[in-house]
Amino acid sequence: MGPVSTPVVTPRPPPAPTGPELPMASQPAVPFLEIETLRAREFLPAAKEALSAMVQEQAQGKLIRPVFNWAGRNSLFPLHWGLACCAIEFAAAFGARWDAERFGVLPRSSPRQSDLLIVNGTVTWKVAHKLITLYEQMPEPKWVIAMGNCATGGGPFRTAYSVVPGVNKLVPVDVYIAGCPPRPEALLDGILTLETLIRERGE
Amino acid sequence: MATTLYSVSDAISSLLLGAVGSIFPEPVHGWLTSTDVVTGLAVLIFCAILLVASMINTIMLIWFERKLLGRFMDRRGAMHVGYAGLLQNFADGLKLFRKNTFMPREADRLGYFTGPTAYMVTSMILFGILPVSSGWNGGSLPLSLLLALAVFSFAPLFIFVSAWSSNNKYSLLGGMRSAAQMIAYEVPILLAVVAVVILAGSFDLNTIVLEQQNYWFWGPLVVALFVFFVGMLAEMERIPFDLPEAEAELVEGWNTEYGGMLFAFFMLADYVRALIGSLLVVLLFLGGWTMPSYVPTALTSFPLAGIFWFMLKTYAVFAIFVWIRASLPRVRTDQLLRIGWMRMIPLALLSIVLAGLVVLARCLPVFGCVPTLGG
Amino acid sequence: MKPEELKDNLAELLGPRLLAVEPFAGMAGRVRFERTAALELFRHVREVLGYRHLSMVGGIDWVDHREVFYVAWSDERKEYVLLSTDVPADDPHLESAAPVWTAAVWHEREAFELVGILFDHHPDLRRLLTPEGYAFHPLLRSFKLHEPEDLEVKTRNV
Amino acid sequence: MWVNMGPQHPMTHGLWNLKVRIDGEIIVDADPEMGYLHRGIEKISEDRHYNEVVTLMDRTCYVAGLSWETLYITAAEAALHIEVPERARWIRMLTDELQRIGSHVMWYAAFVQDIGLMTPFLYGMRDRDLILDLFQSFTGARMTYEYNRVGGVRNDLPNGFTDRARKVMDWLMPRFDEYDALCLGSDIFHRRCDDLGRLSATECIDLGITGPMLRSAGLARDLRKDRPYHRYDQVDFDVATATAGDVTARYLVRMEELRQSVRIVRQCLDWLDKHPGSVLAQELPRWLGAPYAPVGAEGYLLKRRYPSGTGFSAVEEPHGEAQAYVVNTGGEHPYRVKFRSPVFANMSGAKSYLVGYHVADIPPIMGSVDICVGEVDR
Repeated sequence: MGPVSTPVVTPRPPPAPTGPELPMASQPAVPFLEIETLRAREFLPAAKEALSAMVQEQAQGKLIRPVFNWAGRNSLFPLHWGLACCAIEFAAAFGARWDAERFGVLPRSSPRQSDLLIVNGTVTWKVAHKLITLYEQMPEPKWVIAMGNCATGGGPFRTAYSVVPGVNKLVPVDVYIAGCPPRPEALLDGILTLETLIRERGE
Repeated sequence: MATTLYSVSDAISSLLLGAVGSIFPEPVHGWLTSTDVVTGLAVLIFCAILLVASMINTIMLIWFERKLLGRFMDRRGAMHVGYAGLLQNFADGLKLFRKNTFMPREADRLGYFTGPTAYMVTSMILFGILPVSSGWNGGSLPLSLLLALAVFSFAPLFIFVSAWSSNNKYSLLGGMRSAAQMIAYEVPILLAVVAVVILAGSFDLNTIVLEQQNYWFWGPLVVALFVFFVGMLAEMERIPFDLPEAEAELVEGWNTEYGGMLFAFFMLADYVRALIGSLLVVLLFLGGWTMPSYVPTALTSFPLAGIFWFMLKTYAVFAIFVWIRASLPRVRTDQLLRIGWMRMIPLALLSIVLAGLVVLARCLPVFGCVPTLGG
Repeated sequence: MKPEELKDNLAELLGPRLLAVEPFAGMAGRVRFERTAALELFRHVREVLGYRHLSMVGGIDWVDHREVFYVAWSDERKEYVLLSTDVPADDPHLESAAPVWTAAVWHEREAFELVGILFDHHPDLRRLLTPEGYAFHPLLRSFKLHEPEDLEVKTRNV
Repeated sequence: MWVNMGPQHPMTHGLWNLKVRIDGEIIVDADPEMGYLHRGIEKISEDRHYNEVVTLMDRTCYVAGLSWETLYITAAEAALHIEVPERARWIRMLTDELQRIGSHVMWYAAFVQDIGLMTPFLYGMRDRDLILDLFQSFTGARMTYEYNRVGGVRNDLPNGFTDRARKVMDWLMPRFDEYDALCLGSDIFHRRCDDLGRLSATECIDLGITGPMLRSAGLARDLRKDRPYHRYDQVDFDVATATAGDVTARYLVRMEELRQSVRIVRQCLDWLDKHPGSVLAQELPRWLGAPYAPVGAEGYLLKRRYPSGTGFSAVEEPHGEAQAYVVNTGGEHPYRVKFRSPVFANMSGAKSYLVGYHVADIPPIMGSVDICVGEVDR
């Protein structure tokens, strides 16, 4: 998966064919009282229909979901941990010059409270199972950013005996950031890319 | 005669019930418009208004702190969600709302879920007790100050319950620290409040504020203000005393194992308590919604002027809390307890003596007034 | 201290077990000794010559044998000394320097796990850097790194 | 009760695990567990050309990359018998000292966070960025520079660099006073850090502890003075020491070193202004000398034979005394590269300076060690 993979948008099904429309004049004249009773009678089914349509839309994620999607993508709490060199740039991104908090990115120390795992550095086999544990401790929905070449594919330590060649062998990765280490701008760009991705996927 | 929030909701409910009742025949109509039903509905409406207002205020307080902290740190804080990040905390809250709810393995289900909820609820109850402006409160409670402090001190229990039941060593340590700290600082806070009560002659927060129309209590009771302020810092677990959540050693303290909505409860309740603490400081020492007489009347007589000045003072007090947070390191548990028991309590006792002296001094002919002990 | 002085000093202590003292750039000298003399030499170097600060313990795999070297610093002389000995590859035992220099504990643990030197009478000879139960000594010449293209094939199915 | 602090813990500043046994809030035993960042740098180095190992050095200690580059490269030059131009030596000294400033400021930022001060962390990061900007102007990177080469440095300093560096130094000096005001000016800081993690000079020597930790115990041991490398014998500076051996003393030593480093940097800049010249030895074989030769180009991968030799170097790195041991058997790769990490030794004594203190004291004590896990695990 590339850094910014545009999700496959399933085409909307064409509108169901409706029957031939009756011309206005051919509609039978209905007495006033009948209309009243008809309306009263049809209120419940109509309401039911409208409600079920709403429920259906909700199920498709069109009513509340955009709101939560907006909330989710605008307040990504990354897990506060540092693996290696990239962790220093990760910290610099929260410094005064870049200030990632502008985008609502606020590191939390506990995996329970974070929803973004930024793998900022070389992952060794010794830490691999801890990384998986941390990932599993994070509540859904959660995302992973592989920051830097080491997390992406082992980087300069790819051939080493103790290094996991790419964190995608352990956890599903959403965004890869190239660089060794990536500059803080690149990290911010990666986070914004993830926000775009979340919006496009409609998560 | 100021319009109280309570009377507003009373008017709304009687209007509503009168309108609904008018289409019904007599027995129903009479029942609907009877005082009891109207009052019941009025209380509900009142609570709803209060809840919304206080929640918005709390969330604004979080925004205020984040922006202010950012400024202290040479950066800007939340910027891109809403204008100047105003919507940032709403986004945070909604996001936490949709995170999935979970429970760590071998955590105690009852404590794990009831702890944060009770913490949140007991913190929110306080909004119903504190008056906001002259006449703007739920009802006149003669002992509202005592009630407020009693409800305020529920928190360590629920923190400890949730910390214990989340089956984590950091949580447990944080919970124990939190309980010890809050109990230790309950005492000086209560003693400092006694000084205020002596001077005001009442436990009613309304009366305490009215007593301050001539002079605010922070002047004669500066020692009590100091004790109360420090005690509130400890009760709110803010930075020199934020050991229970000490990020460096106890990951996130007692809420380490909490995520999603339960964590949002903790977070929100913390700031509710911060807001309540600032409100209490303003009510007890800074004259509540009253302004000194040299302030032009135009500035104190516009609609809702009382609330405006009250909230302004509250936010100013909170800004001092944030300032302290930005510039002080954290103390250690034993030092904190030593400060609490060995420095704060003697100071609080001293402040009681000072309050007594002030009351006596008011008898002097130069001041031309009589002591108002006991109203 | 000149290498010759060092040699004279150590020769009377170790006798034939002192193999050589070579000059070494930036150091007092490179002392080559038999491994049986290890503890005696360490004590002498620390207590008598005053090299109280152990800086580094390392191992080198020369395929047929393994070399262990110690670097120590003296605050009085303001210089380093390098002590080096050979152990056979099939019997890589050496007396631990931990009783003499406390600092040697972790350094020797590292030399044990990376080069496979077995330090006798070491207080705590566990693996330090590699995971528990890791069976290899990675800095041996026989331990080969992955080729990048091998890696591609190997990990694709993980 | 055994408590695992790490590998993901705000205190660790990296990947390691401190196992502490606590009795109430008192520490009774401690055992650091390392190796979560063991990348086998020493092994990979055996498969690389001498110049290519420099890339690994930046990543070995990611807060003091240039110090480690010079450490390795001086050992490699000794092993390959290569002389370095004078200007390159001065540039290396300049970069070492700039790196020391950067590293100490980074340490300050991390340390104050450990004791609960939030604001100075941001100040530290802000000031460190200025140093990184300087590095960026002549190496092109913020953290991983690849600037040193066998036989000198890759390129000369750009025009106007010295003036810019002087400006940064002028700006930094008052900032150090500001740091002091934020820490030493606070009574709580003294309550937290005085008499904490106490070590005597003898204990330090026994445990192999070097650097600011040793100097804070009263021993004025600094390789820059005791065993001058680069051109430290030609600059004027004092060795910062303190006597208490506790966390506050370590803080004081590092702050004083910052000021001394600024002093050295200024002298280096003055010298460099007056002495232009070559920065890379001219008589190098092509595979060592050509910095931009593409892989596979003629001469680059040729199996050159070089007279075998063993190189040793020791530098006073920001964290302490680092050493490199490079064995050259005449091949194109080093036969064995061995490093001595100062933090490795400083960490090995963790038990002796942790036991007896409170759990809340762990972050300031371990923070005062200035941990860089990259160089411990390598």
